[in-house]
Amino acid sequence: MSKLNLQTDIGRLTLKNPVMTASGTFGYGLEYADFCHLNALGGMVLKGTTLHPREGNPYPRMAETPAGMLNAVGLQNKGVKTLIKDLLPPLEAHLKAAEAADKTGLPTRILVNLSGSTVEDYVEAATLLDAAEAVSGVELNISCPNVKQGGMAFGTRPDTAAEVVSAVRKAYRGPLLVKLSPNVTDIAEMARAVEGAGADGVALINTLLGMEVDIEKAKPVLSTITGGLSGPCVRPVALRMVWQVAKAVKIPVVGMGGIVDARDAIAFLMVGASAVEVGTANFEDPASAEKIAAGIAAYMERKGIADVRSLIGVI
Amino acid sequence: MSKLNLQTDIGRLTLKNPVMTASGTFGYGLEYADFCHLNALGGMVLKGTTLHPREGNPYPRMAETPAGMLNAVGLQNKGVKTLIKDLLPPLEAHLKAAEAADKTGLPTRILVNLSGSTVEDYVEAATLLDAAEAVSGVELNISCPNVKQGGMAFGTRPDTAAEVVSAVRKAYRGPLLVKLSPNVTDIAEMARAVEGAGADGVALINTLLGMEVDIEKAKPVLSTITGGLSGPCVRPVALRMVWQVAKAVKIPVVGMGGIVDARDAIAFLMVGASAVEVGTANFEDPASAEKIAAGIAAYMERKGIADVRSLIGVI
Amino acid sequence: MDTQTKRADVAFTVVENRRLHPRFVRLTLQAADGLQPAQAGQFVQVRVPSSLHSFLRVPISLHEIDAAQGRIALLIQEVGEGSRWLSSRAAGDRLDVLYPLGTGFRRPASAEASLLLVGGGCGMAPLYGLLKQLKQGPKPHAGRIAFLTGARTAADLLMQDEIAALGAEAYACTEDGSAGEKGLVTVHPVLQEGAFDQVYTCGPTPMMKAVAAVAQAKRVPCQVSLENKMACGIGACLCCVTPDKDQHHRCVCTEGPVFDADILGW
Amino acid sequence: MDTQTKRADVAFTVVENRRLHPRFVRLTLQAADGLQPAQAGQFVQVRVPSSLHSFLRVPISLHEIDAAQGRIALLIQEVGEGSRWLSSRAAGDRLDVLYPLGTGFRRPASAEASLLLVGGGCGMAPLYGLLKQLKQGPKPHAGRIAFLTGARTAADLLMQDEIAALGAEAYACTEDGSAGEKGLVTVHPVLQEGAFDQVYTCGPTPMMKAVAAVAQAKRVPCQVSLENKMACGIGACLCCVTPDKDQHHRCVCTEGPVFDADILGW
Repeated sequence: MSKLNLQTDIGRLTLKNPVMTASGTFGYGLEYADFCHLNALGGMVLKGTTLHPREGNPYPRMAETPAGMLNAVGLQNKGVKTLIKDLLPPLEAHLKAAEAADKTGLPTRILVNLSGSTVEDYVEAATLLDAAEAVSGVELNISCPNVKQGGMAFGTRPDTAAEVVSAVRKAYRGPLLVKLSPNVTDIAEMARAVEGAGADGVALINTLLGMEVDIEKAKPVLSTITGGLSGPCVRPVALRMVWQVAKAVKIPVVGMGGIVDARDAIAFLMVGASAVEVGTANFEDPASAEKIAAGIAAYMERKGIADVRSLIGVI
Repeated sequence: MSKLNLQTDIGRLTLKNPVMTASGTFGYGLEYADFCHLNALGGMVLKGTTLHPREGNPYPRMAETPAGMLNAVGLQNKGVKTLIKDLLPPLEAHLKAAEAADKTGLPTRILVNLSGSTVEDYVEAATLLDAAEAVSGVELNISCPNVKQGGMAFGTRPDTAAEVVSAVRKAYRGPLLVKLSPNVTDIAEMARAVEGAGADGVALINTLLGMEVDIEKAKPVLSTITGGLSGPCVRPVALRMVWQVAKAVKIPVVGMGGIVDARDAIAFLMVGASAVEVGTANFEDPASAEKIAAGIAAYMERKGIADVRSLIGVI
Repeated sequence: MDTQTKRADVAFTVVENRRLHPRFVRLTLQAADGLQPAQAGQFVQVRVPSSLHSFLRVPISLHEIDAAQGRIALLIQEVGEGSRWLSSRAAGDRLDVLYPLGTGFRRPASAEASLLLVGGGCGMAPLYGLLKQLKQGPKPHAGRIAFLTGARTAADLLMQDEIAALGAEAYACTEDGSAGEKGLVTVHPVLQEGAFDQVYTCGPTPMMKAVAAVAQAKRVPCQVSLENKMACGIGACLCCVTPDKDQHHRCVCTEGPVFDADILGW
Repeated sequence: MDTQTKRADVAFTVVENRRLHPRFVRLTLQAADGLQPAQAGQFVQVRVPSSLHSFLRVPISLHEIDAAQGRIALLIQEVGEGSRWLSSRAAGDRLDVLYPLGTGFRRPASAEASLLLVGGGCGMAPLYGLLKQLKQGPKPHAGRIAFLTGARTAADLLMQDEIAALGAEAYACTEDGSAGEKGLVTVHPVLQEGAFDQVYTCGPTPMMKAVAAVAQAKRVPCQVSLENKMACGIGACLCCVTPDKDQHHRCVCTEGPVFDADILGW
């Protein structure tokens, strides 16, 4: 087929292709520049950022599990001010240079995953991001399982979720995604709550709360006892939740959870995701996201599908 | 070490060892007699049974997933009357004969997993089981994700869960376990609710609700679209939930979810399970449960642990 | 039940890996001791390493069975990861195999009966095993046996010489006409016009349904061997069921995989 | 950043698998082209098949580096599934390797400096690589180099002859006294009494801490190479952090694995 259209829309935000990288798995982007053509990505969601810098949780922060891993990083990050001042400019410059060279059309979108422990922190950081031109959108993290206050607390109750989203909505005018926790009874209800509060889209799933034990030491493996489960092991749960949410809300859905290849990504599009995020796979193959974008094009070519949008929500 | 004590208690019910087989993965027991010494098991929980026979869901009912599988059998079973009249006697006879030969101490306990779609059905079936001497206990299934009414409906709200448990408690006087759904925001709250309603113990986790897609056909793989996820992939979530529940209730906890070897089983004991159930592993190796019981003994031998009870809840 | 125990998790050693076709190899496996007898049409569950895509064993129908010598052969079609791993096993490798599982082909009541076997793809494996048991058992089948094979092209026809060598009439259909009749097996005269007392078929479901329909129209009993996806293979999980005429679910791994076509509601 | 790109996912071919010990093999890998230069103490992430227990790559420190020839060697200690799979690779097999990662050992400012290397277990791999780079570089190190190895028993001492052949003084400690001094490396006179300008150590954490403590007491700078569990190996996931003296988390896979001991808060 001559011309494939891989562009997709997350509300107001149009991506050159549906593949983004997931927050916490792609650092601040440039860490991957040696291994992956960053401008081959539809977008990248930068590491979970808070108003003030955080040192995160003690080591050990990671455990391998069947077809996945647990992490308990706890939002170690440099804070939103350093992000805007020192980290975004070189990334933007890198993308502009690469774009000038390859001409792949739309720019690769930079989104920031924003986390916090109080509504005030969320709002203050969102206000700073609102003024940051390099930022194409914010992914509001109300579901981090690895920080005490805030994080998941906001993400497991519709009322508290709606509260923080409405507050941030007033402070941030750009595309606002809300990342949902899978650790709930009814994720569709959560999605409707944040839709009602003004979110432009929802992104799911964040990690499942899990635990691993070292039976030789009779101790938990993680310093925090529990941590966030990600990787292929969670994909069936993620696919089900994206399918449920896509049927429950009118705003676009960004799907993620255990995507390792184009087949997985296409499955998420088919159950209703307008775009996907590649996460844990980046650790195993730093070029995963780029390969997945190419794999989606190859599938469309093989199937004679001209526009990727026609795959979205067919199930 | 000369003498190992593997006996453990689920409230009033003492098992010869902590390893049971999980409902839906071990049929009515005798299916495994060619491959596994049934009397080497602490107990077995027979296939999910309802008051009346059920044909279950259409094929396809199964999909392999990373480190696990989805199933949507939908409680196909012969009904409680046939179970008691035709299926229990040969199983009981087999166990008695094997026991007479090997003298492994306590009998292997036969538990029945009981499911229903109305409180009345649960109660009527429980009344019949109360009169069945071969049955050492009932595992109340209020969390089957694969049947429309009932099943999970009861299992995701504390009030409805408590309602069905209290009703069954009046009809069944023997050891009553309640099998909990992991598809909830707060599983500790569910556990406290059924404890308050008179359960002798809780068993968890049932399957996580999941989905798989065939991108060549652009269709869900399962006839029911969604199904129950089990296998090693869910183990970190199961371990976390057992740890949370064991801290939340005073009644004993039976742990399950992705156990494939003795290491996994011991991890569940350490986070607070008084016994474990081996499920999906039976499909891959029909002697799994027997091997796991032996593996726990080998671990105790190596570590100089005389009583398996001393492993329970050390974390 | 114990007294009549027949099935076991048998540790086999690979004695030969022979490639029959770009997509098919024949694995010959040797057990340490003799084996319980098995019927063609029965199957085994072979343990393969867990991968990102598969955790369960791979069900494979028995291709050849020499129980007394403790030897079996499996026809491996390279489809998924598990079968690709199996197709790369070499002499000396060990395989853990649940043997024998399910209900196989029923032999005709009369040794004089006229039989038609219709196979395609890896459906050839159990039918060839059936032919061998019919011809080489203590009382070999005396009646006519016709073996019709369907394939895409001549190069995909398997075991034609062995079939003839066993004294069966070998017929073929190819979709491109490069061998035998051109078209699907249902166009072949031997199926359309032949007079048989029993038909056995194994292959792609559409092919089996078409063959069963022809047989039914001619009032000839037809046994079909299903390949439903299964987990345990021993009747415990009930994932592999198929509906019968009364919409009752039959367990393919125990009541089947071989069924009389006329009881099925497919 | 692009202009100075140095790291890549390199497809290597195994050219030799040599067993050094019941638990150790040395894999020699050849790239199609030359490689970016790397420092001893840097590491690689090697892709292994996904299993039920592992999904990620295996981080392994560089043992020998010949960048110009596109050749590296890895010392594989058989601990988990991944390393067992690696130890069974044969000549001709392909390995996908992220190369080179992290920050390696810093060479002494002066070529006359007196150096002590203290290794144990697979900690021998990067230290031997460091010794080679010190001795075989364009301007070989002229000062004294002592190499102290700790092991459980004589049979566990690795590469003693190679170390001597490179012109270093080879010392050993064994817990059972079967070779060298009896006890842990910290009892050895060369560490306790020797006068050095720089200590380098790699091995079990307790050993490194003890060595660093002795060095610190003698006011000798000591570089240690950490082996924290990591996921990405390129500074993205922040799973592998270690606290420094100010309780800031340092990223082991980028700022390390080699650190000056006196900045660490371990």
